Amino acid sequence: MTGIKQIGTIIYNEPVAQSVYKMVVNAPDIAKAAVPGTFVHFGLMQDSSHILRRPISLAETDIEKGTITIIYRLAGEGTTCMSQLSAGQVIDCLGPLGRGFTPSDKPVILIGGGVGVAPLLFLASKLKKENVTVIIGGKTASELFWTDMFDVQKIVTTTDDGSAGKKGVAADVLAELIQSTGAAIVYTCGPTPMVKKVAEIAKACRISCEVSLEAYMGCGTGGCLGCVIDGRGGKRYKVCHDGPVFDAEEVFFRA
Amino acid sequence: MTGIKQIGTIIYNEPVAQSVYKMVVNAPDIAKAAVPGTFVHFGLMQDSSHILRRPISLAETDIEKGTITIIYRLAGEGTTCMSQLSAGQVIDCLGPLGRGFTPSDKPVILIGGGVGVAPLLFLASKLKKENVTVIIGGKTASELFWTDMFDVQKIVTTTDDGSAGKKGVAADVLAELIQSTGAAIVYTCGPTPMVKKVAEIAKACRISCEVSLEAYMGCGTGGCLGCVIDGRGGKRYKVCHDGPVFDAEEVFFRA
Amino acid sequence: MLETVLCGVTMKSPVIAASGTFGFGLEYANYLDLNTVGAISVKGLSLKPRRGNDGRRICETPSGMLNCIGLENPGVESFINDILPQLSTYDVPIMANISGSDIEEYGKMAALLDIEGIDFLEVNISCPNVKNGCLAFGVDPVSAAQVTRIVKKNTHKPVIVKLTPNVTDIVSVAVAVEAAGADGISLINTLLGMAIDVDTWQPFMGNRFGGLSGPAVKPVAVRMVYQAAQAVHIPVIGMGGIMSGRDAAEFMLAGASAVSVGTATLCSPTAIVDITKELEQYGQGKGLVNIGEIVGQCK
Amino acid sequence: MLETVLCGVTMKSPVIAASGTFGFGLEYANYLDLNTVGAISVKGLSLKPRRGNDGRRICETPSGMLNCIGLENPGVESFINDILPQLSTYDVPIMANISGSDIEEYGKMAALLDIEGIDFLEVNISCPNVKNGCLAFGVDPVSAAQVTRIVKKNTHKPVIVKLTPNVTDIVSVAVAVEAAGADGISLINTLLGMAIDVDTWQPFMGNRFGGLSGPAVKPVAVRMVYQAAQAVHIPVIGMGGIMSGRDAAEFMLAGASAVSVGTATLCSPTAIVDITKELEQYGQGKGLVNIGEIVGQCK
Ligand SMILES: Cc1cc2nc3c(=O)[nH]c(=O)nc-3n(C[C@H](O)[C@H](O)[C@H](O)COP(=O)(O)OP(=O)(O)OC[C@H]3O[C@@H](n4cnc5c(N)ncnc54)[C@H](O)[C@@H]3O)c2cc1C
Ligand SMILES: Cc1cc2nc3c(=O)[nH]c(=O)nc-3n(C[C@H](O)[C@H](O)[C@H](O)COP(=O)(O)OP(=O)(O)OC[C@H]3O[C@@H](n4cnc5c(N)ncnc54)[C@H](O)[C@@H]3O)c2cc1C
Ligand SMILES: Cc1cc2nc3c(=O)[nH]c(=O)nc-3n(C[C@H](O)[C@H](O)[C@H](O)COP(=O)(O)O)c2cc1C
Ligand SMILES: Cc1cc2nc3c(=O)[nH]c(=O)nc-3n(C[C@H](O)[C@H](O)[C@H](O)COP(=O)(O)O)c2cc1C
Ligand code: FES
Ligand code: FES
Repeated sequence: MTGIKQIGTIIYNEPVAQSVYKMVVNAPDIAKAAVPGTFVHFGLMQDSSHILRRPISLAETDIEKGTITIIYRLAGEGTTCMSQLSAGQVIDCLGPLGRGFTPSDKPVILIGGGVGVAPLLFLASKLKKENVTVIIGGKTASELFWTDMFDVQKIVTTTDDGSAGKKGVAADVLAELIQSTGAAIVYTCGPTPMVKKVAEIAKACRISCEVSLEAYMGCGTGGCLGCVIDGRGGKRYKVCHDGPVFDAEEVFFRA
Repeated sequence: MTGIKQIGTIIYNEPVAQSVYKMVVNAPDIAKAAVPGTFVHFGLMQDSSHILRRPISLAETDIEKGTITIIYRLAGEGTTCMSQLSAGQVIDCLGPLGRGFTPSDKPVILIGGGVGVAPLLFLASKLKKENVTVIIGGKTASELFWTDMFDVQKIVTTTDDGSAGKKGVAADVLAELIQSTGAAIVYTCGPTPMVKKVAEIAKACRISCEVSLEAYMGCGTGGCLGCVIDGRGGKRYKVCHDGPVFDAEEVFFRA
Repeated sequence: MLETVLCGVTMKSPVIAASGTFGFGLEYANYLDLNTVGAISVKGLSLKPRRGNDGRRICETPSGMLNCIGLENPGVESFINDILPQLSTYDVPIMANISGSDIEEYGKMAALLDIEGIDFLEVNISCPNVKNGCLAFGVDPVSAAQVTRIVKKNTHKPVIVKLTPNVTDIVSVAVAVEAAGADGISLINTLLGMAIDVDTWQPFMGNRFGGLSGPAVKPVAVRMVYQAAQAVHIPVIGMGGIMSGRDAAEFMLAGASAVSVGTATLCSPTAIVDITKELEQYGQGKGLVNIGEIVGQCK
Repeated sequence: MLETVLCGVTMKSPVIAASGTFGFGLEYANYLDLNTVGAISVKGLSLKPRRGNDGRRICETPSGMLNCIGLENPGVESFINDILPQLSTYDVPIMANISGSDIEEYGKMAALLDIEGIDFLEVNISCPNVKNGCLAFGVDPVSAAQVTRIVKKNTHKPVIVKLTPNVTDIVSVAVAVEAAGADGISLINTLLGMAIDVDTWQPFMGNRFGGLSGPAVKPVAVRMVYQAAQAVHIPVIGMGGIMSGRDAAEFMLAGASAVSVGTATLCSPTAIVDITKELEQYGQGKGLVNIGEIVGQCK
């Protein structure tokens, strides 16, 4: 998508969990244009030594209020900068960018780990509640704070240490849930090992899988080839422009 | 002087005139150590692309409240950065630095132009009111906002355009006032052409003159030789360490 | 105010989209009016298609960035057949930026691109991101001149040679390519750099090294433009860290007849038009009739 | 954790105060405990006293700065008589940083400084800020080797040769000075740069050009340290934009046995001890016994 550049006023910017922040920004044009899976490329206006933008998936939009919401993890200097902004300050937004998820009106499964759950929140809000099963995996109970944010039929959780939900990784419960829900498609976002495993299970179950990928980005608008990954048949894809959401077949099963 | 490094909380930071700001910072150790003519070297923590500090003279200190006050003009990116900070935010202070004015208990004249008036404010507050005559020059009436800030015997003002005070430049009224007040010393700070003229008049009147100079600075602590100027007899002086206040004889009449 | 004639080509402004950060221009058609851009230097082309480097290609550094794209491009033929026709619907001069892996390839590409729709050739002898690649040509005045000569022999277009800053003496390379017939020079390409992840102990860049660009390099770029402009009589295109109209003016004062904007487009897709407007305002503020009046005014 | 032996000299940490930004050390005695500094490289010395350049000597650039101090210093004799005795009251290794205007001067200075209280010679063949000055020696492997040989002949101290980044091929210079007997190399000195005031159309720097330092140059510095460390067998001292303990670690991973901190001291007078502490924390966090374990671990 062609993004819109807006200097948005921050309405809310507070931690929602250890090292994870939620930010709400007034950016009506972006809110209006956004679809689930697209992202906003944020400029760090306050510190000019950080010249590159930071891509963050949209977790929610409110067209009436004209706001967009993101949920982001403190990963380094840029996200730390962002976390230091207070309500009332402004942030440079460029979005929505990229190609989002293909919505379905059949039963679906959304499966995410870490901040990869963020775009799934937005997706869930656009799907029929009764069709959606969400699986969230975390290392430990405190990483499952997401569950309250979803308003869907069913949420299944897993933790590596068994401190909440089922002990294990999210993908462990996938095959069973595909069968029991009769899901037609799996949408996934999270750490690479996880999403690869999810894609393999979906493939084994012969249903489609859309995966949201990350890449270190420059422009975010398709001009610099900084974010390129390998696709099927020797193709190169720009994550910012051809993705971040891809059909798993295109990017993981390239033979 | 050996400066103290303190991250100070900003208490007040508002414009006092067109493009001129007053900032009050909580920095008790610096306030305690400061003498008139010394300066604080401010680090711009919020924007890490600005790696050098900015030197600003102390305009006032309040040892009881633990505060320091500066008055600064928006000259470029650094001072603009400073002006965008709000009360409650912090600023990196290193000071007091340099050698200040030599106080006198005889009648004296303080003569300044532009933001050069700032250190004279601090000096005036440490002298006997009845001994002090202040001369302030500006281009036009709006540059004479300083007069309210002084609590001294006598203030004389001049403007280039005659819109307030006497028409002309500050130095025009100096010789007469030296005579009428019987001043033993002239303290001056302001644009170079002005302070040079002041020094010449003081010399002609055979009284001493202390001048506060500016130089583009690196360290502010005497380590880099970035701020060096010529002194009498081929000497080189560091403005940050040997100054910023010099005996005019040392720096202007070098033959 | 901004109209500029560069090597005989009339441009609406001296602000050019640098190669590699503006795609083929078309990627930005929805963000700005391509017809208002001074000229577009397209993504670096090679004779055959190139996949570019694997691994991480972009890394932020203080006030700058490293890239090791590695000249990913569809090759000259696909450019001519698939992309150029679309570009030609716009009224903007096109600079074909070319990189060869040997001297002959430069000649072949120049010949293939000696066609309508191309207004300049920009000869990249300075890409630091490809192995046994073109950087080698740019660091040696003799081979730089050889490349220049073969390109000149194979084209009727004005030839701009793009120089690398990774040299001891920029003047000797500038003078050599001028003597070999270059119609202009552009500089700087990126400075060779590296960043290491202190947690993983691995280089950040997939290709280990990358090219440094952005505001961080501006002082080096201004110095080299100044030195080169003093030494040659052909026009100089200046670039390296231009983020504002005042930055553009700085390069022109140093002696650049035109400027290119690279990294700034990554910061904002509309950077080129923003910078163009600011440069116009700067010129107006200084009471200029044409911005060209400031070229080389810093002595 | 931090103890480091460099060319046979034991230092409490590998973090050295770079030449030119720490005065003669004494200027900082009230800000930090000089006894905790790895070593002090004093302000660059010349045979005769030098007044340095006139005009503006310092200018900020994006994440960096230009300087053209021009080697202002009291000369070797005054250093030995007036300054060294004070420095010797501290328990910190001293590096005498020397610049000659011809090869003979380097030899003379080395001989004069072959005295107690001096622990290393750092031979500056790379200062960009003096006319017909020492930069010329540093850009050419042959003259760099000549300077190295004459210094070695006149001293018993370990000789560190300080290289300039303003070269096409850092490896050839590094290898040449190693072959000529250098006991170590340090790099980088500053990158030659320029800034122009777009309002006055004049260069900002009194000397027109200046040397670029600070975080902006770090990627170039890390790359050169990496290249040089791969090529020589003598210790490398890395510097250029180190502002934190993690930056210091980055240079050590690239192959530096020790690091120098320059510009950071201008940002904060206690930078060296702050960086030293952070480096110690980094080492502890990585479970190291001695920080030296990371040297060259980025392959
Ligand atoms: C399409 C897309 C959507 C994303 N959505 C989210 C989200 O909803 N919530 C969230 O917390 N994070 C998200 N990310 C990741 C986020 O962009 C990075 O965590 C952030 O840019 C790190 O910036 P930093 O300066 O804090 O970290 P840095 O210090 O720059 O780097 C820290 C780590 O973050 C990674 N990183 C840094 N910059 C980028 C970048 N531009 N692209 C990808 N990875 C990067 C680096 O690989 C590094 O390991 C998304 C990334 C992409 C590409
Ligand atoms: C001892 C001393 C005391 C000072 N006291 C005051 C004061 O009380 N109030 C006040 O408004 N200003 C004062 N100044 C000047 C002030 O330091 C500069 O205006 C300020 O640093 C400009 O920073 P900038 O980034 O906004 O401007 P820049 O964009 O960096 O430069 C704008 C202009 O300011 C000058 N300048 C920039 N940095 C410095 C510097 N480090 N030293 C000197 N000049 C500089 C430049 O020459 C330039 O012309 C003082 C300077 C010195 C040396
Ligand atoms: C991502 C990226 C890709 C680049 N690709 C090319 C290229 O293909 N050909 C070329 O001549 N220069 C290329 N460059 C160099 C730029 O055109 C320009 O010379 C350099 O980045 C300095 O300018 P800047 O600081 O404005 O970016 C590239 C630069 C970047 C950042
Ligand atoms: C103000 C200043 C003065 C310098 N003087 C010298 C010098 O006299 N001799 C020398 O070898 N290097 C000198 N340098 C270079 C530094 O020692 C160092 O090599 C360079 O600045 C890169 O490191 P940094 O980025 O940490 O500053 C000087 C640097 C600066 C900023
Ligand atoms: S980030 Fe520039 S092409 Fe994707
Ligand atoms: S500013 Fe460094 S010596 Fe004065």
